[in-house]
Amino acid sequence: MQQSGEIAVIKTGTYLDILLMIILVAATYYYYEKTKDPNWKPFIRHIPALDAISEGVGKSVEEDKPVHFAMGASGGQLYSNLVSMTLTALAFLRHITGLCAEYGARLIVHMPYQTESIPIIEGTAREGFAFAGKPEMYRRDDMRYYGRGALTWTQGVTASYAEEGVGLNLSIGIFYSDCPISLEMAHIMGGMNVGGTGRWIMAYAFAMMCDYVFLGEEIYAAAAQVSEDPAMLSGILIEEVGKFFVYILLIVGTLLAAVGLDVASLLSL
Amino acid sequence: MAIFKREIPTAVLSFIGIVILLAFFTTLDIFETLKGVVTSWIPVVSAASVGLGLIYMVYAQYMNYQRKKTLNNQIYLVVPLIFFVIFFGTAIVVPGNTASDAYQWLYFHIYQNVGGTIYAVMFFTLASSAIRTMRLVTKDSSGAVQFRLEAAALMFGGLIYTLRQIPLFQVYLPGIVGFGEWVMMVPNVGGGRAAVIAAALGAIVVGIRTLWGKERTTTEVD
Amino acid sequence: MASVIGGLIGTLFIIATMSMLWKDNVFFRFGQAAVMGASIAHYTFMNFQSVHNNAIKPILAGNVLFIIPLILGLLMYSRLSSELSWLAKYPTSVLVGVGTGVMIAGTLRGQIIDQIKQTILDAFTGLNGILIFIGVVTAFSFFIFTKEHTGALGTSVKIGRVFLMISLGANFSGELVWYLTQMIGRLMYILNEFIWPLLGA
Amino acid sequence: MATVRERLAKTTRFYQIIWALCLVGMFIPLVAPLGLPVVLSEPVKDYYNNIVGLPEGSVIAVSFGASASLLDEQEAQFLATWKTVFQQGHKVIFYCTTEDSPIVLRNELQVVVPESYGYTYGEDYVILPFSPLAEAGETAFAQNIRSIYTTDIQGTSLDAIPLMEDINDQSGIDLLIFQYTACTSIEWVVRQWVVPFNKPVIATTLGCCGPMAAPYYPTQVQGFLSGSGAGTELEVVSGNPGPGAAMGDAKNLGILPFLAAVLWMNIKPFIGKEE
Repeated sequence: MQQSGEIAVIKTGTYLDILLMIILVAATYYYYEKTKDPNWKPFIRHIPALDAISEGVGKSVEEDKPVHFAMGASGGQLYSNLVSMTLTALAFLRHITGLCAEYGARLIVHMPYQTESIPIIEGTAREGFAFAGKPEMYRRDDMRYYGRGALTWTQGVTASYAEEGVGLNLSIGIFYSDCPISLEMAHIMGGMNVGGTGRWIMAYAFAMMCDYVFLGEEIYAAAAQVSEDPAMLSGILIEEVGKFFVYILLIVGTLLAAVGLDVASLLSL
Repeated sequence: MAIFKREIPTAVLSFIGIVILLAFFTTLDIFETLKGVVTSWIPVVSAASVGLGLIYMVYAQYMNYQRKKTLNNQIYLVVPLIFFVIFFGTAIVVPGNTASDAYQWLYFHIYQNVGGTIYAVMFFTLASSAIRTMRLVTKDSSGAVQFRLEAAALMFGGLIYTLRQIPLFQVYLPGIVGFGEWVMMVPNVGGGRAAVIAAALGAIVVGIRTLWGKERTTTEVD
Repeated sequence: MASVIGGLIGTLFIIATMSMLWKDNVFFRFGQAAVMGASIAHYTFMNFQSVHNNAIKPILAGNVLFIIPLILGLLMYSRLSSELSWLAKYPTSVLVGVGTGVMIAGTLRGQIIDQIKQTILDAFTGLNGILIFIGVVTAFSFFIFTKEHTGALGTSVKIGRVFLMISLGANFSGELVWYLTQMIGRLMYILNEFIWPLLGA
Repeated sequence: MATVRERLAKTTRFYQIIWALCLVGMFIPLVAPLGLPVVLSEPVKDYYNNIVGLPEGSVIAVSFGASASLLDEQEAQFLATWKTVFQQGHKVIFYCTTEDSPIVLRNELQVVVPESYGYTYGEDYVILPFSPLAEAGETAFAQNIRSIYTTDIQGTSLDAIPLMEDINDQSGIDLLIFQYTACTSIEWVVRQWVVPFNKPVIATTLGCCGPMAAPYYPTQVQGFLSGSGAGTELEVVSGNPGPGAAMGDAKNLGILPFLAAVLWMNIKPFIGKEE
């Protein structure tokens, strides 16, 4: 792979990737240093769907129906490029276990079909209840598994809605063509839908079927807000640095292209 | 002991992640080789864990049945096991395994069929949600009519591209193919691309946090 | 005759699955439970076969290194014991480590820089390109979290949301027509595997 | 409380009537076909031209990630593709990336039998078994096939298969046909095959995934089939009729009740009807 006459340790065509990576890592370092100050609290705009979660848990208790948490039929991806969404969904799982413990609502978790993710999901739910001081509320039989594939998952979730009723249905994670059934069925059965996915291609289903929706990247920001974990909160600020970079690249690139520079090859560096 | 429960797994995670990044960004063969070895492990780790699903399913159904001895719960306890035995038994016993005619018959008429039907059901659930959402105006309690811009945009994108895909309109509604493609390639790309870039940034930040060892989900759960 | 019976069973399963749209009922539950068992059987078998091909065989052939992923896979089962459950962190760490590495490396180029590049190049291809450019810039502003959406930012967000909604609508219709095809496929199954053979027999 | 529930029941009933009408609409053309003409699109033509443009005896790798449940959407694509490939005499390496793939492939190859085109297993085509590849696996496959697959689907060692003798990695492959059902998977192949190795790639996928593939066409992905409509088009352009034609007809009437309902809901507020 080495070019003759130069010592190329870095692959050509990845310079810009590395630049962006360095910017983000530097921003991470900078903000992690800031989080050491206990009084540091960044401003983050209000995300309306967040309030709806506790409202929904309250509604579930009132109606004496369980809270459902779904992270997608294939929401347990640990080694694909969607792994961040799995981890974000787990942050919400932790949050909802806390709320359920506080309000005394029963929580049913519909686990995704990737068996390799079962340990981490189960662990998160158990820790969530334990952290809220009610470890006895964790029940392994409410951690539902429906076999491989989206088809049995949607059926299983629907059957569970029909059997046990739906108060709040919180759906956050990696969703493919499974959410059009699970969300609409929860709606038809009188449940309140709150949710979102980072997969833009399926976001339409959430926008159309949810009472409150997290649009696209909002799930990451919302996860940070609910976690109150300084590392996650600073994550939003790190993203904003990335967004600044994106805007700079867009503007500078357009200006350079306007004066006739070969931006295509510049951006292929 | 605690170090084996927390620090070492986190270090393993970060080490592997960084090696893979270096394999992508540098020309050093050592990282490429390491990446090759680890990535070839992944299918095995993932496949070996498949038995967990069976255990969880049976356990949940059994506990449900113990709690409430209804007909539905009886079905859930017995029927999956029967069909598990039928399918697994056929796959193991009949020569040719899953390629045998007997297994193909089961697979085609039952499994594939129900799978296909589930997707078919989604046509109906999507249709009803669209009927509910795609309304240009709503009346509030006082009877005043309100125009909903965002619903209109949703409806615009949705209906034009639907018509574009239906043969009837392709033939009898001139220009719909071009218009549909325009919606797909211009406004859809504009909005979709922004969402993709934003979600990508979000994903990378979670990724960096994970490699840094600060992602609570991967460090604290045990 | 065998094909008619197969068609009949298949048809019954289709009806049982669809009956949920009318009302929750015991046939739906039966169909669901059956497929749940069948799917676990199918995937368990396929994955055992895959472990056999990708790990056991190489090990027997002398490639001892594959013992590591096999052990890691088995460690997943430690989750079932409350004392040993922490052992499952090791395989999970390996999976997440690989996933995160691959994700970051691929996302930087494919989903950020290439997308920006394409947007800039589009901007000089005429009116449509400019529209895409405006769409990207305004819709992207919706995802700014550290400022309230008021003033100039608010206007940009409003325009951006229209682009986002059109995109959602377009995605919706792509799926709607696909699912329509699925329903037609099932109807064709009922006709070809059950009704026509029945009438012909 | 009761009013909310009653209203919910009433709207559900309304939905159910629309659903039933759609179902009837789909059913009629299946019994009495309409026979409308087919409009061809560019990605399909390019898909076809990429296959027939290869010199005879080229090696095509098929990353086959099919889902049995989604076969309705894709069967026409598969059948027409295999027919086209076999007619050209290309050598084919099928590798299965989903659990369903081996079974689906076996079924499809019973309809389009390679042997009837003069093919011999092991020399002209080979099927590699299921392995959950995902993106990391695609990377590994492109780098070293034997790190992922040591045997073929029948358990024969790859080294004992004549076709695989000189093929170790992407360099032995002239064209990749990427079959997938999760829309974003198109990025895997772009990142792992096109960007590092500049390999020609064409794709087959679901209708809903077309929009995600479109941005990569025609520079990175040279042609693609999305959905049953594209399958029908390939049947027409390659001259190999298949199951796609009947589907087109049924779509026409099936969608009409839905469109009518959307229209009705938008007219309703103006003619004084209550919500």
